[in-house]
Amino acid sequence: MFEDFHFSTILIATIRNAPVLLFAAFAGVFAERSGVIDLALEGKMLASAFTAAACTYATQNPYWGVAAGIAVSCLIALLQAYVAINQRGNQLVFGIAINIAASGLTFVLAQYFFQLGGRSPDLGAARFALIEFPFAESWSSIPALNWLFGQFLGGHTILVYLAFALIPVIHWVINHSRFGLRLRAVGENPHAADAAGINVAQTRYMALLVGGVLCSFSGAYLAIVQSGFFLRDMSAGNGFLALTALVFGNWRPLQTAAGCLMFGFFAALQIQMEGVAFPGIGQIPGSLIQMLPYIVTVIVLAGVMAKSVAPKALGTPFVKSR
Amino acid sequence: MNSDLPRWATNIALPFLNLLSALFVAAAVIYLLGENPGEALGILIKSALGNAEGLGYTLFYTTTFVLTGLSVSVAMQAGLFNIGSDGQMYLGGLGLTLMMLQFDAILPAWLLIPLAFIGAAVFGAAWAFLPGYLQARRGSHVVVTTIMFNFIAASLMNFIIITYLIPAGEQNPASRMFAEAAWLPRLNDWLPVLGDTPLNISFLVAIFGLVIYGFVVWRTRWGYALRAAGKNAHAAHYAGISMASVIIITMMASGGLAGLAALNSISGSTHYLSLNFTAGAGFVGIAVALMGRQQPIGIFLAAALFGILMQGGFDLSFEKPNIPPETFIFIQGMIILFCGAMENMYAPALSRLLKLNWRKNV
Amino acid sequence: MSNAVEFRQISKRFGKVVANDAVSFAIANGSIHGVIGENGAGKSTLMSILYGYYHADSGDILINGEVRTIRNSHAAIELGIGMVHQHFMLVDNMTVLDNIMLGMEGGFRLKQRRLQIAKELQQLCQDYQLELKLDAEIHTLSVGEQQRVEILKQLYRNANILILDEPTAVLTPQETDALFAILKVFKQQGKTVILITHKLPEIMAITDAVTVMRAGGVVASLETAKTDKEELAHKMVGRNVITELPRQTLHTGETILSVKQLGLKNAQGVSLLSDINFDIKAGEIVAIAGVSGNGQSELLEIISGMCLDKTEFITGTIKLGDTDISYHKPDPRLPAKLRRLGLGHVPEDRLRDGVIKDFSVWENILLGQQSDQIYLDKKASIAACNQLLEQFEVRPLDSSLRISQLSGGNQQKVVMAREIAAKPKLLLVGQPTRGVDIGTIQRIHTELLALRDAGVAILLVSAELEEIRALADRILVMSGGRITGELNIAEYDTTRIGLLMGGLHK
Amino acid sequence: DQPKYALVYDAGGKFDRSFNQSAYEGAERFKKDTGLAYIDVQAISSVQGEQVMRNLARKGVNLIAAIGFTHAQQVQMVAKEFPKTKFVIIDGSANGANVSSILFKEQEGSYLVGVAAGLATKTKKLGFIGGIDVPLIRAFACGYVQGAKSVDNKIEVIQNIVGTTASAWNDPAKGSELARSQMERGADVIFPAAGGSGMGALQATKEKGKLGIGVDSNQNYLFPGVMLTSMVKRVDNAVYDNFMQLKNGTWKAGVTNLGLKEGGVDWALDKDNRAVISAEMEKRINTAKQDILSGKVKVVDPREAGSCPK
Ligand SMILES: Nc1ncnc2c1ncn2[C@@H]1O[C@H](COP(=O)(O)OP(=O)(O)OP(=O)(O)O)[C@@H](O)[C@H]1O
Ligand SMILES: Nc1ncnc2c1ncn2[C@@H]1O[C@H](COP(=O)(O)OP(=O)(O)OP(=O)(O)O)[C@@H](O)[C@H]1O
Ligand SMILES: [Mg+2]
Ligand SMILES: [Mg+2]
Repeated sequence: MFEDFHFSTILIATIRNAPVLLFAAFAGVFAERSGVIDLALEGKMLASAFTAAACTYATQNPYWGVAAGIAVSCLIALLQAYVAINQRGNQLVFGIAINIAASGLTFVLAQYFFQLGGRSPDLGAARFALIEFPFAESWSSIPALNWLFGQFLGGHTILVYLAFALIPVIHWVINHSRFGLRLRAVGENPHAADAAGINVAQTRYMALLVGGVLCSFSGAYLAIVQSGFFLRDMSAGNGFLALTALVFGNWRPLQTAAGCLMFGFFAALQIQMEGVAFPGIGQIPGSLIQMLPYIVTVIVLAGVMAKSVAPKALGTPFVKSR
Repeated sequence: MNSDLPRWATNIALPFLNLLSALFVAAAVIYLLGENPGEALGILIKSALGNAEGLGYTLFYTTTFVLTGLSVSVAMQAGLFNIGSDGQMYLGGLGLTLMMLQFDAILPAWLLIPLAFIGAAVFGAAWAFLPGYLQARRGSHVVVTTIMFNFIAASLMNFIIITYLIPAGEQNPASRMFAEAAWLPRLNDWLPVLGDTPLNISFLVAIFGLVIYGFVVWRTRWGYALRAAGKNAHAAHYAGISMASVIIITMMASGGLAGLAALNSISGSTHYLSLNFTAGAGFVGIAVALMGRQQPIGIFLAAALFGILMQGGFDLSFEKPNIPPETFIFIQGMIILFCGAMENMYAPALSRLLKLNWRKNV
Repeated sequence: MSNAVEFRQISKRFGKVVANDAVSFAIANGSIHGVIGENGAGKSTLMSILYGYYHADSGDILINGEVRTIRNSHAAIELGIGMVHQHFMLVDNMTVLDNIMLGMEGGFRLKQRRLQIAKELQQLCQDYQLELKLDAEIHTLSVGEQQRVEILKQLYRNANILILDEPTAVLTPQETDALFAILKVFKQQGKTVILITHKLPEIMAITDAVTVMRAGGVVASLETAKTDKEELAHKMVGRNVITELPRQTLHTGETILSVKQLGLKNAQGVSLLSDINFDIKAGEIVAIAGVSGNGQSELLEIISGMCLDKTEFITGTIKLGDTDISYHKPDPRLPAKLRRLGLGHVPEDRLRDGVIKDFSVWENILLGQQSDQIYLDKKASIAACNQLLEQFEVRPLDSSLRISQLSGGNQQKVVMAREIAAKPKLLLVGQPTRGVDIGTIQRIHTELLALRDAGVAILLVSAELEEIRALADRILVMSGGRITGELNIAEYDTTRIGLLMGGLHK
Repeated sequence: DQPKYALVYDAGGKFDRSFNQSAYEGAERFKKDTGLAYIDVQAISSVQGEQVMRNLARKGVNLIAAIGFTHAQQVQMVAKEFPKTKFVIIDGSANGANVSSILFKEQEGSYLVGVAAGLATKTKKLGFIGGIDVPLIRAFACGYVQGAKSVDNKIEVIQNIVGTTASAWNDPAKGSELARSQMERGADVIFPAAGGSGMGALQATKEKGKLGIGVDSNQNYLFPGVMLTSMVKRVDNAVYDNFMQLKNGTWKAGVTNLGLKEGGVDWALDKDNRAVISAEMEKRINTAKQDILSGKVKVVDPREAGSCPK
């Protein structure tokens, strides 16, 4: 049975799968630690995926695509901030509304511009280059090192490295920077933060904007790196999975990242479980194997990580009064 | 919030203004697509409400959304955000299908229909039990577990339908069709003007459900316990209300209601179980519950709004090929945004306007 | 002496409610200035305006003689104004240090600042004799310690004008003394203190001047030395207040509550309660005195059946009348069962446990009694509720209001009314008058005494020795989870109780 | 006057680059050849499908072609109500004197591309990616495996499905990931039958310089030079023929199974994959085709056999 699994492949796939979730989950960390529930990750991801693909196609330059994705995702984040902070609207409703609207509008626009059934044209060569280690060649004679530098660590696009580089950065920003301190205070007890002279609204706006930027990378990664085109509804539930990782990780950056990697890992493992004969069970049907990451999540949430604690002010609009 | 506004303003004027804003955005998109928004709206309204058959379809969709909306609302009353109604509805469909496949040849209609009810409700409730149990006993976030259970339901149903339910030699991943005895009576049996619409007695079930819901939640001790647990867990504890059992029972009730939604789609319309038959109705239920503020009348109106969009939008895209059906998904989103998340946008302006008027009169 | 703060014709409305009505008075530099008034008189609102939290509809605020607009709390802080709010403004899951540096970080990176600020804070702690662990998270601290954090925060911010809104409501006498000692040092350094309180002895003890507010306006501004408690009380409520309520002679009946060898350990095996033995007879009030955090809350929690998470660590027996109500495994429905056996419970934390803020008053009257019938008859419930509200003089008398629209004092009256209306045999009462004004306190005390005379056994837990003195027939003093002494009301002696509270057996 | 025609697509919609689009192209060709117009509409759910077919029948449309198996039961129901209207169900079967059911022998076309893949592979490992685990997709997979094994019994086919919900057809990232995983495990020819997700898979094979196989319509043009071939399923012909037969008065009800012999399925060879298919390969694929046509080789259909031979 074990010879059926290629663990090196699983590890590489984990790295490749993770950025979509990492970026979105980090966006969630910022929004939710500041006290705003972000159910709109899915919608922002989809909107930026479309924009990134469309602009990359139009300019034949992926960087412009990413920039346009950031712009759109941030516009949605601004609207979200306006609704959550100024309007004191229901944040859950906003998220659901944006997800639905993005799913519809991206299709309509894609169809309007490209007439390809909600698809964008292929981006062809206008994609990110794979980054190879300059010294990788010299190791290529040693298989283990060749694998390590050529496939495991090297040979990914810039967004992959960015996603992983962000893990410590975001941990530091949340826990060891002024912005992070204020963010946490605002999400935990906005009245206390306000009394300490902190502008609650401004802090939340900032948090959502940072989240907007991060989430747009997720969409860009889906469209430009992973697929090479936009397709309707291509976010395929990844925004919700990212939220799950966030709850799983207790709203902390490092644990959340671990959650994302876990999802990536099980997704990769699941791919290889199809067609493998397990001793005593035999082959498990493909449709049942699809459950694996979700069942693992439920088990982990129920067993190891019972009682995750959300930021206290999460979801409640801030009104100045006791 | 806007307690200085009269009731008619908060209950009628504001929602109306919000709906208007959403329609305005929709009109802009339709205009950009090269069609006349006014004409489009006319077609939409006419086909959804303007004739008996259209109305029948609108109410048919409304029925499903009322039931999933109730499912989400019940859970919300207890402070639980059940995102899993879709999966619970899916499983409810399995429950009633298994019952029907087993008995539709041997039992008469008056037994089959209650059996379908029980099958749908029990399976829906059972699928919601585990997330409820895990929340109550292990503190696992019900939001996350129900999302997971939706995915798990999809896999499980895929497996069951493909492996056990497809009749030999068939292409369509669906069960066989039930015998006619297992079909829910359609309302056009009594109201022939409805034409060939699948509107069936589950519409009455949904209306009855709304009434029961309103009564149980606001006028019985269970409803009291439910709301108390949802608003303040400490006080519920102080009052001797078992949070754990409230959570588990509420989730099961929620799942049962979602399961019943399958009744309308399957027993009332298609008469067979097919892959992904819920078509996201459980998620529309979330929007319905939120927009309807978990109040019976609100749930009905919100469900009807989505029913109108579903029916009218479909006809509109049929008549105007420039407007793809997905446009209405976008419009749905806009309506939820304006009527649900930005519901108070016009409150300050309206109250200023009213005050101005009032001063003039004085 | 110049004025640190002067209010000129400050008015503020919330909708139809006039919270402040042309308030004018001045606070001298370097003084401790008391502000008193009934619940809802407008004290907190006025201070919130001074702290930039609300904006006055009209009127001016002068700081050190200059008219200033205080747009937000940030502006207030810049002007040297600090405020310790009625409800502490601390972030529960952050450390003391982080809470204090919040808003004063001085740069994007926290690490070095943290070290630097910690040093400065240690110095301040020494100067003011404050004892605090800077790396402790707030939720692990007692209320008194949390208040010290608030004060340290203001000290660190170099506040020259310090506002304290009901700072002693949740403090023990010792903690209050410690606080006042700090305030005196403050004053010596030429800083100004504004102190809001409902406790007249405190006003007399520490303030230089006092302003009395009623119904949004100023009734009088007086020099403390030239007035007395009676005059202040009279001005506050607009009538004479009897400070000593008459008490009938004690007639005890059979034993209602009997607690034997009660003990409780936490999951780590640390003893929270041990060796608790006492009886309460029908018709007597037994009070438990003690610095909060010495096991009183746990005791109430166990007797009321609300202990859920550590039941396996409970030992001993409790009897209510003849029924053994000891429990060693969790039963979430126990509180309701005990109620049926004749137990009433006014919880210590009424906002958390006693009421559901989003429910109407009549629905809150059903809390705990909800399981008596299947169908909730709204009309009948409202009628019954209105009767109770009338009896307990709850204002406003409208049972369909959300209870959060009532002031804390009135909420407390609702809870009290509910528990008394159930005709209990045993009433557990935790901190019944915390943050409640004099008029209401009197009302609540009168009701408790009437209940006692009607033959109800009452267990009172209070941090107010004055309250215990006014109500109790017997006093049990708790310290470190044990009963360290018992005395009759005839033997009442503040010093002795204080020593027992400190855990010193004699 | 002239008969009226209509097409009802399923949830994929008319530009899905797959069988809906193929049907659309057939209808367009008919329109071009005859100058006759047709109505087309997309039904997202089976309830809508029923509603729209009934509306079309009432409007006096003479031939309604429903694309995709999800419409099967609805066609049967509506056909009974409108005995004068003719119905075509593609990819599914329905009973009725006025219903023509068109089924394809996907396994036969897949067998041929399996042979091509078996000849092209150097690693003796192939990949197959299905959208959802349904009988139709199993037929694709089964034919592919049989074809490959006919070249060399030692060839291994790694199989994956994308998912279990409707989004499984629209998840190119997952499709791409599956293809990568298969390639990392040694597969060098990949055959995705997964709608939009398959596009992601083909993209990934192109990036890695491996070979992909198109599905449903001739997709060789997508990535010329790295597309081995396509398994074409002539839905366009089926639609075109049915429309034509009605026009000429030769339309007949009944079940039609379109296999290699009927020109319903085939493999594609054109300028875009000419360079990849050597003459030797071409000859062997065509031999396989002849063997099927002559009945020498019988390709097992798992939908009939109940399972796929190991
Ligand atoms: N946020 C608010 N919204 C509406 N009205 C308010 C608000 N805050 C205060 N009020 C009104 O202002 C009045 C004064 O309230 P305030 O809190 O200043 O009283 P207080 O003197 O501090 O009372 P307490 O002794 O209970 O603390 C109240 O009676 C109330 O009617
Ligand atoms: N949101 C609100 N809307 C209307 N009135 C309010 C609101 N919040 C508070 N009030 C009013 O404020 C008054 C006092 O409220 P406040 O919050 O000061 O009470 P509190 O300080 O908790 O009371 P206490 O001093 O008795 O503990 C009440 O009479 C209540 O009617
Ligand atoms: Mg106050
Ligand atoms: Mg107060």
